[in-house]
Amino acid sequence: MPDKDIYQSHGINEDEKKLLLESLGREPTITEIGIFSVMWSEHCSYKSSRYWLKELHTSGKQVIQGPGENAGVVDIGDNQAVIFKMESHNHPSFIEPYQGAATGVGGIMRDVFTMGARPIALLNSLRFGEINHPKTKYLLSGVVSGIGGYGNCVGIPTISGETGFDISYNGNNLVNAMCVGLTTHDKIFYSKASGIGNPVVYVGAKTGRDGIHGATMASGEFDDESEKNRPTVQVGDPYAEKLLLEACLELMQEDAIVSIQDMGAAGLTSSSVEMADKGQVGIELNLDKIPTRQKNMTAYEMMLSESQERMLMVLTPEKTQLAKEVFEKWGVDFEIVGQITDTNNLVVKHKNKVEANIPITYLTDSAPIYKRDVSPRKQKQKSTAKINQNIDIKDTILKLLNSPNICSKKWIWEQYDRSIMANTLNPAGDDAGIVRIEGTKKAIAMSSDVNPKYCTADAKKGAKQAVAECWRNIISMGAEPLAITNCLNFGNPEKPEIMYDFVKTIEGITEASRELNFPVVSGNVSLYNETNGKPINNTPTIGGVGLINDISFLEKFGHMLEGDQVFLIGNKGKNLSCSAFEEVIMGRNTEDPPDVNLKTEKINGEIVKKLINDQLLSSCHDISDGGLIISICELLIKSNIGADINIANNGNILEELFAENQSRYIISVSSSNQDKMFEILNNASIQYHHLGNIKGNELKVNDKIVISLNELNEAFENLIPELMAS
Amino acid sequence: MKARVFVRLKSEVLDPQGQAIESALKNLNENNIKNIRQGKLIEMDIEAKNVQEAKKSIEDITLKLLANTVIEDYKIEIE
Amino acid sequence: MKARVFVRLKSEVLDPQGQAIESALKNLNENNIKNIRQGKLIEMDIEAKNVQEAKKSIEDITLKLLANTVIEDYKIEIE
Amino acid sequence: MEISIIRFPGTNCEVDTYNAVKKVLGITSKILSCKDTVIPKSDLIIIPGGFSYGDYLRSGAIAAREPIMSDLIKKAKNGVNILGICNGFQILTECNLLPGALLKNSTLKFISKITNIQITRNDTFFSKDYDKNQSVKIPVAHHDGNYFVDQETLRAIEENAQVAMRYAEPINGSLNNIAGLYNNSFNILGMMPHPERAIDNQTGSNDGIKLFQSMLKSMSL
Ligand SMILES: Nc1ncnc2c1ncn2[C@@H]1O[C@H](COP(=O)(O)OP(=O)(O)O)[C@@H](O)[C@H]1O
Ligand SMILES: [Mg+2]
Repeated sequence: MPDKDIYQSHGINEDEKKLLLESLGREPTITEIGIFSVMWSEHCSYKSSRYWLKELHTSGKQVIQGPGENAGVVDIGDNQAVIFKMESHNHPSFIEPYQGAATGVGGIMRDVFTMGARPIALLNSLRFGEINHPKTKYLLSGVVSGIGGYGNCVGIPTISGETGFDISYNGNNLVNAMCVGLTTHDKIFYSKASGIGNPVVYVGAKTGRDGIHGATMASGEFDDESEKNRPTVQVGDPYAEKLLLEACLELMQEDAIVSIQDMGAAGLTSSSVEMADKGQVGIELNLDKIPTRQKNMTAYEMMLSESQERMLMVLTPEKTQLAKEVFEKWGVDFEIVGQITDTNNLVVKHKNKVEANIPITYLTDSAPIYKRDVSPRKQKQKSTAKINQNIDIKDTILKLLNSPNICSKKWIWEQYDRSIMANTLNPAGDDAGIVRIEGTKKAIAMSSDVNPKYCTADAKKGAKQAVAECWRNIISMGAEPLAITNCLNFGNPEKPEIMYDFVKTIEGITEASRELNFPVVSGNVSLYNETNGKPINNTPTIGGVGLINDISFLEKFGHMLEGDQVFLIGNKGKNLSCSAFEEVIMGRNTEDPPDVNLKTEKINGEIVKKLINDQLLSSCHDISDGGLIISICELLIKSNIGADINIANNGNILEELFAENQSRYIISVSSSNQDKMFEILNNASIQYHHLGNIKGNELKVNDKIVISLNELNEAFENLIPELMAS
Repeated sequence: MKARVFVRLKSEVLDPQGQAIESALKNLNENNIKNIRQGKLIEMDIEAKNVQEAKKSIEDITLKLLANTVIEDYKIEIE
Repeated sequence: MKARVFVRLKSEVLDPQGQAIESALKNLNENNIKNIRQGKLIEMDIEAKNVQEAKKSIEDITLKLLANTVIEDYKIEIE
Repeated sequence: MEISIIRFPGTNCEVDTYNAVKKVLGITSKILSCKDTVIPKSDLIIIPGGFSYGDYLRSGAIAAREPIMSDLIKKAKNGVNILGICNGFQILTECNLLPGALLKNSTLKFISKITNIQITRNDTFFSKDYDKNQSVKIPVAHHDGNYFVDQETLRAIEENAQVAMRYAEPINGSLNNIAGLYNNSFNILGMMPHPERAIDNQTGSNDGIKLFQSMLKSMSL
């Protein structure tokens, strides 16, 4: 019989233990304790966040499936749909960067193809500690090659992402991976099980003792030796994933699958429980049939294993033989391991013994939910450092371009296969990645964004800004923003200040996504990102997807051209608080990030999108980190051309150049298109300002500040390669 | 002195490479070979006063650089 | 029987992995270690009547699959 | 015109290659499984890119020992034209249809980018439509593209003008910047760049079209 400590070592607290015993009305078996512990864990039950996540804005006429399934589904017309989600793999990537990141990519891909979509693009959002921290180089290099190693091998292009550095991640880096897939409306697969007596089928890699978190005492059979050998980080096998992907998609062409669910966290347990729960049925598993990698695995181990590249399906009996043939053809294990029952219980049998028999609602509906205490953080002391108005502007621009959060991430994205599938339309480095849809004029634009500095200074403003920036990045490529996914990375939710920020974050996301008609269709929460009591910056990553209906405009869009006129869409910059300028140049962080006026955001964005789609613009880039001048520099570097920029002398030039006010874009337009553009801008009565024109091979600001393209390039490109070569 | 470090995945960790080799050998009708595991062999020259010292040095760099003991074991041999 | 095959790049083939380790060691101020080469260690169980036979078998599969002799040398050890 | 594309488990460019052949040449090719033992009569056999068998052990090594390969080798000796792209190139060296080997990139990193490639000659089955020494843009995406061969063979390859294409600048440590290579009877081409991803300016370049057109022209002769 399990002893007292066993609950504790399974992360089940006293109240939860009482609830467990009361529900069950008897002593649980060790396997049952394991099952409860994972189903009631933060990871599976979202016990700290579920109460608040309900608040999110999740509807819209484009939404086919919102949160609650493996991934969100959005209509893109012509009977087609995109399926996407983002997920974190933070902790594993910290202790084994290559495998942790690789399996993160593998996991999110399965979430997408389990719903019937062929993955068409991958994105990733990464945060590391300070760039000079001794571990950063090792983590960055391992994580990036892990992400590439997995995605490249399966053959899905990695087309966009973001990478940031900050001291708060020194002991806790973040790896958020996003996958976008494509399918048709009639080929969307859900996890809801049905059909009493239908076979439950296991496909994919064999089960090993991977990631079983229970303590040693969980099973008498563990000794020190086996403990030592038990992997806490899984090794990914992208080759196995590729075969699993092809086999699943092939079977999905037949009417064989009733329901399907990938085995993610808590593997067999959560997949079987979720399928049965959604269908309000029971499920019975016979563990003797589970393909295993190691000998003598116990029921406890099999139920809790987190081995990768596995799926669980409910099939129609008539098509089971056919399904077997498909999987065998692809060389993928296929085993009938159980059946759907009418008991509403999860029943687990192993070696003629019932190892678990639990009413499924105990594991799902009755799982604990916490409405944890919230209280706002004490405002940090305002920094009193004064801005030196006589600062050297050229030097400032170069320093910003050469700073970790703004500099080029080429060293990273050159390791990701971008051109495979032959549909990626833009080179890396744009605001959003674009993938064309074979056989149509359509394309999907994708971006992932968050500014953790803003989100930590003011959780609600920061969250609004993250949604808005993602929206803006999609607009900047001329696409119609459709919907978002998210990954909410926070510290310990039992701390009221963190929970407060979490709640404010949800408010911010909700407000912005409602106003911008950019609903949340999937997401993920990662809590307890702390080391020695020091939490990470709040990092609610937003991943967005947009639709381009006709890609023709792209042919003449994307570069600033000789003779173009440059304009700012939006207000002049006013506020340096929380900006990159403050951080990089002044070494201070204040607590007042720019607010987003969602009305302005929407109007500006829609007009910019119209200008692009009417083929009036040569280029467009939103203004974010570093402000207006950095945005111009990025476009000049990309276009390999210079510009003559004039900033009116009556304003505050530092604010105009470096402030990060929101809802703004830099655009360039040929002289012949100018009048048409003015007409549209004036009709919409939105703010815009002429800034200068494109020419030569240097950036000139107010004739006084002159920076050659070479200098811009070197500042922008060299930081990470130099770090990695050192 | 010459030294070699063997770095291998822990016995319970999935070894996709070993698996792939094993099934390739099956296809080549080699059925008497089993449990293939692929690891790394790192060879080097080391200057040290004695074997003891060399071993210590190498253990040091193995933990720092060559092996991640979350998933790997290692063994050091000095000639 | 247990067998291991060491597969290493021939000495005339550049070994960037070994070099990378070496320069990482320099950064850690480990200057007494040199000439690092990284190779593969392939371990397996083999059924055979005797060491002779095992060796032959393994040499066979090494030439067939485990090593590419255009770039690699190999060595077989049987316990 | 019969074109066969061989798929191994882990191959991931067979569809892109199939689509390119279809779009550029209007030919519907056959995708074969490597478990087949015979390749149907073909004017051209393509081994596309990917990670056959996960590229475990060595890239291309396990694929090179598949049943279908003996027929491929036979056909190669009989003069059937064979194009190996990326992993296909690696497989062709592993089964000794092409000399040398493809080592890990000297950078030890995967490289994905559009590269400048120089096409050395325009008088082969694969290159008729290019200009001599034409410079083209074609994407590469590989981890093991660092061509190596012993000095003596290298000299022979160069003397025999078997180098099909070179990188304009070093990217991966390849000897003599070799990006693509013919066998000594010029019916086999192995290349690291991906021509099937360069058939459309929308995706960055259409410089790969001429490779496909050259092959069609040669087949029609
Ligand atoms: N980890 C990454 N993976 C892929 N692309 C990345 C990654 N990090 C940055 N990028 C790319 O670098 C460019 C600049 O990133 P970022 O500054 O975050 O763009 P933005 O400010 O437009 O959101 C983008 O094209 C982005 O896709
Ligand atoms: Mg942007």
